[in-house]
Amino acid sequence: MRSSKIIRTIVQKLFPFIVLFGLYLISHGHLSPGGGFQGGVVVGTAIILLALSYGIEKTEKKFKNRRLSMLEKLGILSFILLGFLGIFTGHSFLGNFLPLGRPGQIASGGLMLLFNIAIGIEVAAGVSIIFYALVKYRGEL
Amino acid sequence: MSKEMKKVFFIIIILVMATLFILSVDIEYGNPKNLDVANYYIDKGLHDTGAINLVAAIYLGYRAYDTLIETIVLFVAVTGVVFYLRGKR
Amino acid sequence: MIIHIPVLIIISPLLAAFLVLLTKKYKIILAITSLLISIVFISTLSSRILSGDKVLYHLGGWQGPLGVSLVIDGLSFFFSLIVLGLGLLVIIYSMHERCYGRTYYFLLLISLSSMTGVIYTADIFNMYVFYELLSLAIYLLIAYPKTGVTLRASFNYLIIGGVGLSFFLLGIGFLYAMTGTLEISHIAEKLPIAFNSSTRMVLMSFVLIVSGMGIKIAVFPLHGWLPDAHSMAPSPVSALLSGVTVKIGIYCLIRMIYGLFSTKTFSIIISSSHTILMVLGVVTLLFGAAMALAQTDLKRLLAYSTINQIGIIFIGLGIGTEMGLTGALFHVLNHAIIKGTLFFCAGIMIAKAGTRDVQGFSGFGRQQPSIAFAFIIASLGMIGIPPTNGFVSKWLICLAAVEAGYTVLAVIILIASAITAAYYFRVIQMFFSNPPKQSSTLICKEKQMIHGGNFFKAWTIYLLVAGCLFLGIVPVLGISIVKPAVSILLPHVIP
Amino acid sequence: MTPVNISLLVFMIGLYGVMSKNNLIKKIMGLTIINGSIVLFFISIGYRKAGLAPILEEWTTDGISTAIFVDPLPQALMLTTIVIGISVTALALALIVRIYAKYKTLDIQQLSKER
Repeated sequence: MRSSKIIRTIVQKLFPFIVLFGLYLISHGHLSPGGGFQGGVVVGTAIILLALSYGIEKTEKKFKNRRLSMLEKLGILSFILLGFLGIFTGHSFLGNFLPLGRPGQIASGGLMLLFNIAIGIEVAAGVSIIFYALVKYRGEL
Repeated sequence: MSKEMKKVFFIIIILVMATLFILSVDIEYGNPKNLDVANYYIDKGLHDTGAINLVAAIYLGYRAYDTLIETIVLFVAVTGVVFYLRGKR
Repeated sequence: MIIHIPVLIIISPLLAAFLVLLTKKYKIILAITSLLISIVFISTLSSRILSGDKVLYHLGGWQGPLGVSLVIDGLSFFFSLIVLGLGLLVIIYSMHERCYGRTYYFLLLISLSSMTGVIYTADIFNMYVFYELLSLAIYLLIAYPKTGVTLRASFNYLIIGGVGLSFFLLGIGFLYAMTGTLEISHIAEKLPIAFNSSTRMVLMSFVLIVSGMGIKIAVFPLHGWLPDAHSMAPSPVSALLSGVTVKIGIYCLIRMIYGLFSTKTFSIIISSSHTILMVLGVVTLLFGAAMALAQTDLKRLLAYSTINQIGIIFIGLGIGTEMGLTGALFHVLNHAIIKGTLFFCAGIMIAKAGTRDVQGFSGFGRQQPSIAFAFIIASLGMIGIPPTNGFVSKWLICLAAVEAGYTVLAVIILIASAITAAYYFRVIQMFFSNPPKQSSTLICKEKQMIHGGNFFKAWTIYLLVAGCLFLGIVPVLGISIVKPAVSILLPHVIP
Repeated sequence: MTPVNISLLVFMIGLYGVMSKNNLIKKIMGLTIINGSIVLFFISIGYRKAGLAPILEEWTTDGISTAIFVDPLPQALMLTTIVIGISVTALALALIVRIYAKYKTLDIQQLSKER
């Protein structure tokens, strides 16, 4: 199912900017409205937009389902690992051990930036995996 | 119990519960009663967690545990959807 | 490292759950070691907690109502022992089934760690998030065999459970609107002040929380989902569901009623809540017993008998005296052990006979005498015959009812036990009747599940039956574990 | 009619939808309406008159800001509730796809008549 040429060219041009906007939301989660979830969903919808315009098979080659689910597990395990790092460095579980930096800068949230990135990866991969599963289901029992 | 009877019965229950709920809520909309914890977050949020966005300071700094459990909820939902729609394997 | 134990008890099954998804061969070893680690961690704390001490842990280092903190006291220690103990046995029971893949162990570990999470958290909203995670894992575990009927049962449970948890969340919203904090101990301090200014709102939040939890515990009017959910699930999952997951709702109810609304100013709430609990208990008791009589499907019979036993626990909680509470909490432990054994035996019986119908188990006594014997002992426990532990807790609750002046309650419990005896003997006498013909109507998927090792299944059943008899013969051990939990609920009672 | 009362009314509408509709997908819509109304309820609890969004524009050296802010805690809780809501909805829709594939009907009455 390939949509018309107009949609394909627009999506092809817009795709990098949507992903860039999603990454901006993820990285500036602790400075401006946004965060891991919202940014992850924006990146996820960018992949879905690609799939809608270029058809599932083409997008499947670029964003393989197996790699996306590995990314998802990576995101969750890194979140739990960050929690354990809090214990190993003497704070309590999920405690912030990084310096807080100057407010307003990107590196100012301590652990928050890393949390946001882990959540962003997990949500982006999760949303696109759900879309793949729903689209590819051919109705067998 | 015919279909209309059931619908009327449900509507009555819903209206009774709605009036009970609305009568019981007596918050003065606009100035919440006790904001001591919220005021602490507003005053000390930047100092403790270094984040300007106080909402992010709360759900990633003070209550990061909720967010961890909640990403796991999303992960379980994704695994569930894939598990259901994977077909016979 | 020692001070981090409370969070490690919750996180170790969680971490193992994700590692199980990555590995192919080691899924069972990972699952069992993570649960053993948690059990070892709990037992290191047991000496402190049984002496009445409380273990606090602040996540992220934030004190008081700021961050989420975990508290392990007598009550949560007692419930988490049941959760992890039965969880370990469920994993051992389902070890040799080839059709249980990685997702099954992932979901089982997630549900066990979320149950421990609900029990240990001292923050209401965190309790809601963990309860939601538990429900999500249970929706998937119920429909694990993906047959049509399990999908329908899981969907019904999803809708009713979703509505129940929304009531609970709205109740949390009401409490936050009045008190401004989310920590249970802080809310309990601020609630009396809020009670004077806005009494209706406190009453409405109480009603919301109790009805939300009532749906999850499947009390009488709101129990529609339980018989389908518990009977359609695979046997180890329904053992976990009936034995433990229902008790999590009861734990939250106890925390809310005795934790939040326990101060003197709520005397009208406390007295009315006790009568509500008793009335609901009696209705659930009689309804569960009556419906169980009419069942032909073995697992639906066991599901209705769970509703029956929830009624007894509610009556014990409703009485509210020290004896009543001890009886109720001890019955929580006993019911978990007995129902676990019954569902484990049911799994083998169904796989052997190929049908779920009670008539299909004729002659099972001769085919597998040991499993039949275990089933008989467990049903004696459920009815409440002296050598077993069920008798001790039912006797305590009846005694408490008589002491508190509600002799009619004790009579009702005895009648219900008689009905329980009726529908269990219907199953038992099928064991010794000669099989009419070799009925091999193979209907459910559990048939080819049996080829795995019967050894582990049998040993989990023997272990549970041994626990059942041991607690019956030496009840003082069980009551000593329950004592610190009761002393928390009734602080003015000197343990 | 403050937003708090409106959110409780929307909660009731969602509850009515879940209780009385026979179509499975409409039941899920009712559940989503309930979830949305709870988000509105929590946000309207935290509202303060002339309160700004809880993002600090200017702050003194030790992080104290003079402006009046809306209560940030309910908003943080609602992030979690929204994600839980969509997870339950996603799971329910996957279930509906499977149930429809097997029974070819979405009416709860027919489904309960099936064996």
